[in-house]
Amino acid sequence: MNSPTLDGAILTLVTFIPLAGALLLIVAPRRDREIRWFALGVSLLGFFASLHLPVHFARAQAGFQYELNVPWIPTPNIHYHMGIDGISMWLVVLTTFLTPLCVLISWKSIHDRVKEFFILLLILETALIGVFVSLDLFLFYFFWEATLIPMALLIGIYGHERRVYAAVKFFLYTMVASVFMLAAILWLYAKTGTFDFVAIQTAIRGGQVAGFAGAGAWLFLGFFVAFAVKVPLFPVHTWLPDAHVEAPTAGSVLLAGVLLKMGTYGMLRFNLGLFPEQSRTNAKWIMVLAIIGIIYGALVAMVQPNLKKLIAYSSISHLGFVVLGIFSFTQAGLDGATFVMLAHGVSTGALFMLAGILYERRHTYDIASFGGIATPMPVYATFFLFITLASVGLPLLNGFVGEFLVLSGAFQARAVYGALGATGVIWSACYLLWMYQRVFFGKVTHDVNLSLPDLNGREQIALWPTAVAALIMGVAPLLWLNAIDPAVQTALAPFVQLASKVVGQ
Amino acid sequence: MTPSTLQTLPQGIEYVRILPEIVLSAFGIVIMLLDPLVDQRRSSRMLGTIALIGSLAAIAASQYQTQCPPGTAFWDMVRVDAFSIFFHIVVTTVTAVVILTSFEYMDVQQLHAGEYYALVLFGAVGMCLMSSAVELVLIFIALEISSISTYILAGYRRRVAISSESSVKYFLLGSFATAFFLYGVALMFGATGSTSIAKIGETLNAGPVPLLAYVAIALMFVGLGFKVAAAPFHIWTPDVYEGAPAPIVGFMSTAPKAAVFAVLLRVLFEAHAPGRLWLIWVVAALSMTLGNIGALVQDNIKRLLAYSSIAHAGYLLVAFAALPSSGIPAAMFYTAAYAAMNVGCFAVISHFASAGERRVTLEDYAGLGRRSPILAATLTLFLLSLIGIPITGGFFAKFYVFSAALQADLVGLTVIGVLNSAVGAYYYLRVIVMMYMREPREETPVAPIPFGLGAALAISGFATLYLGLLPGRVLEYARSAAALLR
Amino acid sequence: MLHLSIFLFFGAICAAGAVNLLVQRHPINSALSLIAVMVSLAVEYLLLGAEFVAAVQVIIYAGAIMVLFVFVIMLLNAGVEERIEGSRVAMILGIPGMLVGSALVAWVLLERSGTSSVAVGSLPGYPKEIAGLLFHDFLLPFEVTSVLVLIAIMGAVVLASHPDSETQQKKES
Amino acid sequence: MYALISLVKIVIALVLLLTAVAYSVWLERKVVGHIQNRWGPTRVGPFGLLQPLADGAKFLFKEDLTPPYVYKPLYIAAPMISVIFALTSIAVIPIGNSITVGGIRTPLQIADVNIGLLIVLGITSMGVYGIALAGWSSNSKYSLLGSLRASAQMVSYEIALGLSLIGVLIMSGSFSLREIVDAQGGTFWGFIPRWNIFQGQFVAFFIYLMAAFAETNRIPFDLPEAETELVAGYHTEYSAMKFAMFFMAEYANMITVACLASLLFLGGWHGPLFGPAWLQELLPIAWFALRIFGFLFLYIWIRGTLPRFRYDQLMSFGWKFLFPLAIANLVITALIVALKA
Amino acid sequence: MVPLSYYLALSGFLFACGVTGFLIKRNIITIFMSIELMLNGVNLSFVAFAAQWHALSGQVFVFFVMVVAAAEAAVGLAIIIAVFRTRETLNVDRVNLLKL
Repeated sequence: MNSPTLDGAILTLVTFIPLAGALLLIVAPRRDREIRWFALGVSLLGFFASLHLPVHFARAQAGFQYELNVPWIPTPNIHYHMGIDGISMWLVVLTTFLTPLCVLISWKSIHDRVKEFFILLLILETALIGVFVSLDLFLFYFFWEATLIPMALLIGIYGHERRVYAAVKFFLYTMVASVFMLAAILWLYAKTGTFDFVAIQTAIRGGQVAGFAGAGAWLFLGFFVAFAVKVPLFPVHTWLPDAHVEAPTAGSVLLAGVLLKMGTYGMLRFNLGLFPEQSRTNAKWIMVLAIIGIIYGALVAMVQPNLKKLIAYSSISHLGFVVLGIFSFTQAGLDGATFVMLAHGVSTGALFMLAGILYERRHTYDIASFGGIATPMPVYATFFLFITLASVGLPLLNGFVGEFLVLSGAFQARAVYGALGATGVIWSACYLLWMYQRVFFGKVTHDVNLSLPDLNGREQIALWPTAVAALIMGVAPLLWLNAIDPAVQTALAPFVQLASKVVGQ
Repeated sequence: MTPSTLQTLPQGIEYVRILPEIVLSAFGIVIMLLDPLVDQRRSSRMLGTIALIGSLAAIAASQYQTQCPPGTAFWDMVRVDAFSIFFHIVVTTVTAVVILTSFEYMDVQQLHAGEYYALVLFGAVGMCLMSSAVELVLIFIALEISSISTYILAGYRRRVAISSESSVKYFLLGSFATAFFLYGVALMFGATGSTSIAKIGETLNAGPVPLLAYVAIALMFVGLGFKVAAAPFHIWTPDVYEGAPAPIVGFMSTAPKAAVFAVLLRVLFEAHAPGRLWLIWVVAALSMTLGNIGALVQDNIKRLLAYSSIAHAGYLLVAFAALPSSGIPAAMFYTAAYAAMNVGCFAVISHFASAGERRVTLEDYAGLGRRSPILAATLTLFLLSLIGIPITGGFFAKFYVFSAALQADLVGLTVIGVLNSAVGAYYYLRVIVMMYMREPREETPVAPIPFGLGAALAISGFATLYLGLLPGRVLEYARSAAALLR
Repeated sequence: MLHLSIFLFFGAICAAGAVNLLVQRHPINSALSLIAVMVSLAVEYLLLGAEFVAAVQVIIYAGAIMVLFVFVIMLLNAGVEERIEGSRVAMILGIPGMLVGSALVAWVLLERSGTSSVAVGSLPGYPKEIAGLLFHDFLLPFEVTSVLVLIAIMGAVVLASHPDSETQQKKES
Repeated sequence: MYALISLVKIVIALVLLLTAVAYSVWLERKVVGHIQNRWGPTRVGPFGLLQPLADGAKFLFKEDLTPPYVYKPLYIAAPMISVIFALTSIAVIPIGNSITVGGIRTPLQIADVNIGLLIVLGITSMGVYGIALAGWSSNSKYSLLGSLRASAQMVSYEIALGLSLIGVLIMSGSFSLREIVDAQGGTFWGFIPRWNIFQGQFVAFFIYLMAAFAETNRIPFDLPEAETELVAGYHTEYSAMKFAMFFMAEYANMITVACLASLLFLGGWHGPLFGPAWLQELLPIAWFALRIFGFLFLYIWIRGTLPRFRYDQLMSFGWKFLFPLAIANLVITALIVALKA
Repeated sequence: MVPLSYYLALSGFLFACGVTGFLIKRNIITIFMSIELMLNGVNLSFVAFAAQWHALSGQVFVFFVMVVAAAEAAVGLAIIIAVFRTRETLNVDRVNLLKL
C-alpha cells in the first residue's frame, strides 16, 4: 500500500488529469502537431496514473477503496464522494486505456479544428471516469450528464454526413431518459436528506425511507429507463446505430467501449444496489428484453450493408448479454456481465478503430465496396481477424470468458433464458465471420482497393495494445475476476437474503 | 386612521435602507443633466460610463446594506433584510451587465444615449424598490416605474416599425395587467382594511378568510403573472422580445422578473395568501408546457428565448407551490441563475445581431463556432445552463426547485417539469447544433468583441459557472433570507 | 333617499358612459363618454365624502389625461374603427361573456362579503388630513412617484419626437 | 329656504356675469379704440352704451349656418360645452363677504365649499374640450390647427398656472377661496395691505398673469385664433349664436380669471370701510368690482399695445421660463414658511 | 344611505366594461381608454372601501393611481404616436409585423 495521501487523492487525480489537460489546451496556441502530442501525453499520463489502482487494490476485500469523502455543497447535502470497488476499477482502467488509442487513431483523420477535438475528447474522458468513481448520487448524475455534451459535439462536429441528426438524436434520447433518473434521485434526496450512495443504501435496507414501499417500483423504473437507453436495451436502442455510423472513429470507440457501459454499470450499481426487491420483481421482463436484444441485434447486424452499423448492432447484441447476466442475480452471471463489459470495450473498440482505418483509406463503410482486402492489406486483415474472433467469443480470447459466465448464470436463473441467450453466440459468429469473409476474402472487386496501403506504424501502435489485452483477458481472466468477485458478492448479498426469505416461507 | 404628526422625520438608517434606489436615481438624474452638455458624438461612451459607475455604486450600496441591521423604513413602507438585499444585488448586477452590453449597441444602432441609460437606471430603481417594498401601493408604484421604463426602452428604436409595435403591445398588455393587479390590491384593502403586507398577513391569519381575499389574490396573481410572462398570460412575450432592442430584452427578461418574483414571494408567503397552491400548480404546469412547445417551432432566436423565458417562469413557479422552507430559497436561487444565463444570452445576441438587428434567425447562427469561437462558446454555456446541464447554474436552479417540489410531495408537478426540461433541451440544442455543426450560407465576418461586451460576458459567464460549481453560499444566503420571510 | 337617488342617477350615467365607450365606433365619442364617466365618478366620490379626491379626479383625469387623449385623437385624425372578421367574433363572444360573468361575480361576492351601507360624507377627506397621510405615512411612495413622472416625461419626449430630428442633431454637432 | 336662496343667488350671479361679459366687450372696444386714437362704438346709445344689446340682437337674428362635412353632434355641442363650463365656474367664487338681506345672513357666493379653488381649476380645465372639439368637428384645417394650438397651449400653461397658485395655498393653508381672502385681511405697519402680492407672492402673481393670458387665448398669446394665419382658429366655421357662445365663453373666462386674481393675490374684497352700516355691507363688493375692472383694463391695455408671439416662442416661454420660475417660487415660499414656523 | 355593495358593484361593472373594451375594441386609443376605465373602476372601490374601514389611506391611494395613470397616458400616447408614424394606422389588427 502506498501512502494514504496518495490513496485518497488518486481517484481525483485520475479523474481530473484529462480535464487539466483540456484546460491547458484551451489556452494553447493552435498548433495541431503539438496539440496531438500533448493530448497523447496527457491521456497516457492518465492511463499510467490509473494503473496505480489495480496494482494497489486490495483484491480480496469487499467494499469501496480509495475512498475520498469531503463535503462539497452544504445545501443540498452534496459530498465529493469517490471510491471504487472491483467492478468500477476495471471500467476506469478501460477508459484510460482506450483514450490514448483514440488519440492515436484520430491523429490524421481529424485535421480540422484539431484543438477543439482533443479538448472535447479529454473532457469526455474526465466525465466518463467520474461516472464510474462517484459514490455520491449527485456527483454521479453530474458526471453522467457531463458526458453528453462532449460526446454530442464530437459526433455533431466531426462526424459524417448525417452527423447533426445523429448528434441531436443521441442527445435527446439520453437527456430525456436521464431526466427520469434525476427525478428519482431527487425523490430519494427529499426523503433521506443525503445523496450518499452508501447512506441511502443503508437507509433503504433498514426500511427508514418513508413511502418507499409505494414509490420503490417507480424509482427503480426511473433509474432503469436512464440506464436502459444508455445500454441500449431493445426498444430504446434506435439512437445507437445512427450515433455510431455518424461518429468519428474515436467517438465510436469511446461510445461503444465506455459510454454504453455506463448504462450497465448503473444497473449493476444502482438498480441492484438500491432496489434489490424491485430488481427481482422486474427481472423477468428485463431479461426477456435482453434476450430480444441479443437476438434482434444479431439478426439486424447480419443484414447490414454498412460495416460500422454492423458493429453497432453487434454492440446491442453484446450488451444484451451484460443485462442478461446482471439480472440473473447469480455470481457467475454478474461476474460474466462485468467481464463482458470489459471485453466488449476492448474488442469492439478495436473493431471500430479498424473500421475507421478502412474509412480513412476509402471514405466509405459500405461492405459491398470492399472485398479481397486481405490481399493489399495483410497485416490489417490479421488484426481484424484476431479481433473478430475475440468478439465472436473464441475460447482463450476475451469474449469467451464473459459470455460463458453469463450464459451459465442465465442457466442457473432459468434454463430457457440460458438456451435462448446461447443462440446469440452462434448468431454473432455468423454475422461477424460472414462480414469478414465478404470484406477480406475473395477477389479484389474494386480496383481502388488494390492500392490501399497497409497499416502504418502509428496504427499498429494503436492496435497492438487491444490485441494484447484481448489475449491476456482470454488466457488469464482471473487477474480481473479476483477483483470483481468480492464486489459482485457484496452486490448479491441482499439477493441471497431475499432468496433465503423465500425459501424460509 | 389619524394622520401622524408631521414633526417626526425618517431616521438616518432609514435612508440607508433605500440607498441603492437613491444612488441609482441620483446617477440617472446626473446623466439626464449631462446629456445636453456633452458632445453628441462622444456622449454614448461617456454617459454609459457614468451609468456603469452608477450601477456599480448601487451594487456597493446593496452590499453596504448587509452591514446594517435589517429593519423597516419610512413607516413600514420598505423592509430591508437579507431577502431584499439578495434581489437588490441581482437587479443591480443585471443592470451593470446590461449597461456594459449597451456600449457597443448604442454606437452601432446610432441611438441617443442620454435617455437610454437614464431609463435603465430609473427602471432599476423601480425593481429594487419592488423587492424591498412591503406595502402594496408602493409595490404598485415601483412596478409601474419598472414597467413604464421598459415600455419606453422596448420602443427605443423608433425608426423601426417592429420596435414601436413591440412597445405598443407591451404597453397595452402591461397596463392591462397592472389594472388587474391594482384591482386585486383594492379588494385586498377591502378584505383586510390594510395594504401593508404584514398587517394583511395578521388579519388573514387571525380569522376566517373572507371570500374577497381569494378574489384579490387571484387578481393580483393575474397581474403579476402577466409581468413574469407566466401562461396563460404570456402571449405578449414573443412579440415584445422580437421587436425590442436586444440588450433591453436581456434587461426586461431578467431584472423586472426577478423583482416581480420577489413581490410574489412576499405576497404569497408573507401575507399567507389563501388558496395559492392549486392556482400556482396550474399556472406553473401551463407555463412550462406552453413555453416549451412554443419554442420548438421558432426560427427567430429572440422569439425562441421568449418562449424559453415563459417556460422558465413556469419552472420558477413550481418552487412557489412547494413548502416555504425549501421553496423560497429555491425560487431565489433560480432567479439569480436565470438572470445570469439569460442576460448573458442576450448579450451575445445583441453583439451578433449587429446594426439593425438583422441576424436573429437561427440560420444566421450557422457556423458561429468557427467564425467567433468565444462568442459561440459563451452562448453555448448559457444555453446549456438554460437546458439545465450540470456545472452550470441552471442545473442547480432546476435541481433545487424540483427537490423542493418533491419535498412537498408535488410528484405530478415535478414529473411535468422534468419532462418539460427534457423537451426544452431540444430547441436550445438546435442553436448549439447550428453554431457548431452547420456551415454558414455566407461568410459574413463577426465584429471583434469589444471590451464592454467582453466584460458583460465574463460576468454573466462567471456567475453561471459559479452558481453551477459552488452554489452553496448563495443557497445558504437565500435560505437565511427565506427564514426571515416566514 | 336623496343620497340614493343621486347615487343612482350618476351611477346610471357612469354605467351608460362605460357601455357607450364600448359601443361607439369613433374614438372621439368613446373619449367623450369616458369623460362623462369620470365626471360622474367625481360626484360619486363627493357622495362618499372624498371631496378632495373628487376635485382631483376632475382636474387630473378629466382635465389633463383625457385632454391628452382627445388631443392625440385630433392630432392623428383617427378615423372610425374598422371592423375585421376577427373583431366581430370577439364582439359576439366578448361582450356578453365578460359583462355577465364579471358583473355576476362582483355582485355575488359583494353581497356575500357582508358590507354595511355608508352615509353621505361618512369619511370626509379634508385636504389637510390627506396631506398629513401623504407627506408622512406615504412619504416614500410620494417621493417615488417623482421618479415615475420623470420617466414618463422623458419617455414621452423620446418616443414622440420625430426620429429624424435625432440624426440631424448628430450630423450638426 | 336654503334652496330658494341658492336659486336667487344663481339667478343674480348669472345676470351679473352676463352683463359683465357684455359690457367688457364694450369696454374693450372702447379702450382699444382710444388707444388706437379712435372713438370705438358711439352710435348706439350714449357713448355706445347700448352697443352690446345691439350686438346680441344681431347674433340672435343671424342665420345659423351649419357647414357641410362637419361632425354634427360635436359641432353643435362644442360651443355649448365652452359656455357652460365658463359660466359654472362662477358658482364657487365669492364676490364679497356675507350680506344680510331681510334678516337672513348669507355669503355672497352660490356654493361655499372648502375646496373652492380646486373646483374652479377643475372646471376651467374642462373648458379646453369645447375648443378642441370645435376645431376637430369643424372638419376644416384652420379650425383643426387652431384647436390643436389652443389645447396644447392651454394644457401647457395650466401647469404654470396651477403651480403659481400653490404659493398662495401655502400662505393661507386652505383651498377655500373665502379663507384665502380672510387670510389677507389687515395691514403691515398700518398702511401696506396684507395682500398676498405684498407677502412675497409677487412672482407668483406675475406667473399667474402670464398663464391667465395664455389660458384665455388673449393677446399676446392668441395664437389659436390668429387671424393672419388661421382665419379665426377654432371658430372659423361658426356663426351666429354658436359663435356668440364662444365669444361669451372667452369673456366669461376673462372675468373668472380676474376674480381669481383678485381673490388670491389682491386681497379679494378687502378695502377701507366707512360710512353707514348699509354702505359698509356693500363696500366690499365695490372694492372687489374695482379690482376686476382694473384687471380687465390691464387685459385690454396689453391687447392694445403688444404684438403677438410666435408659436414656438409661446411654448418655450411657458415651459422654459414660466414653469421653472413657478417651481422656484414654490420652493422659496415653502422654505420661508417652514423657517418662519 | 346607500349600501356599500352598490358602490362596489358599480366599480366592478366599470372594471368589467374596461376589460371588455380591451378585448373587443380595435383602435389602439380606444383600447387604452378601456384601461383607463378599468383604473377608474378600481379607484371607486378604493374610495368605497376607505369609507367602509374609515381609513383615509384608501383615498390617498387614489392619488397614486391617478399619478400613475397620468404617467401611463403620457407614455402610452407617445408610443401610439410613434406607432402611427411608422405604420400609419391605429388598428391593432393592422399593427401586425409581429405575429401573435
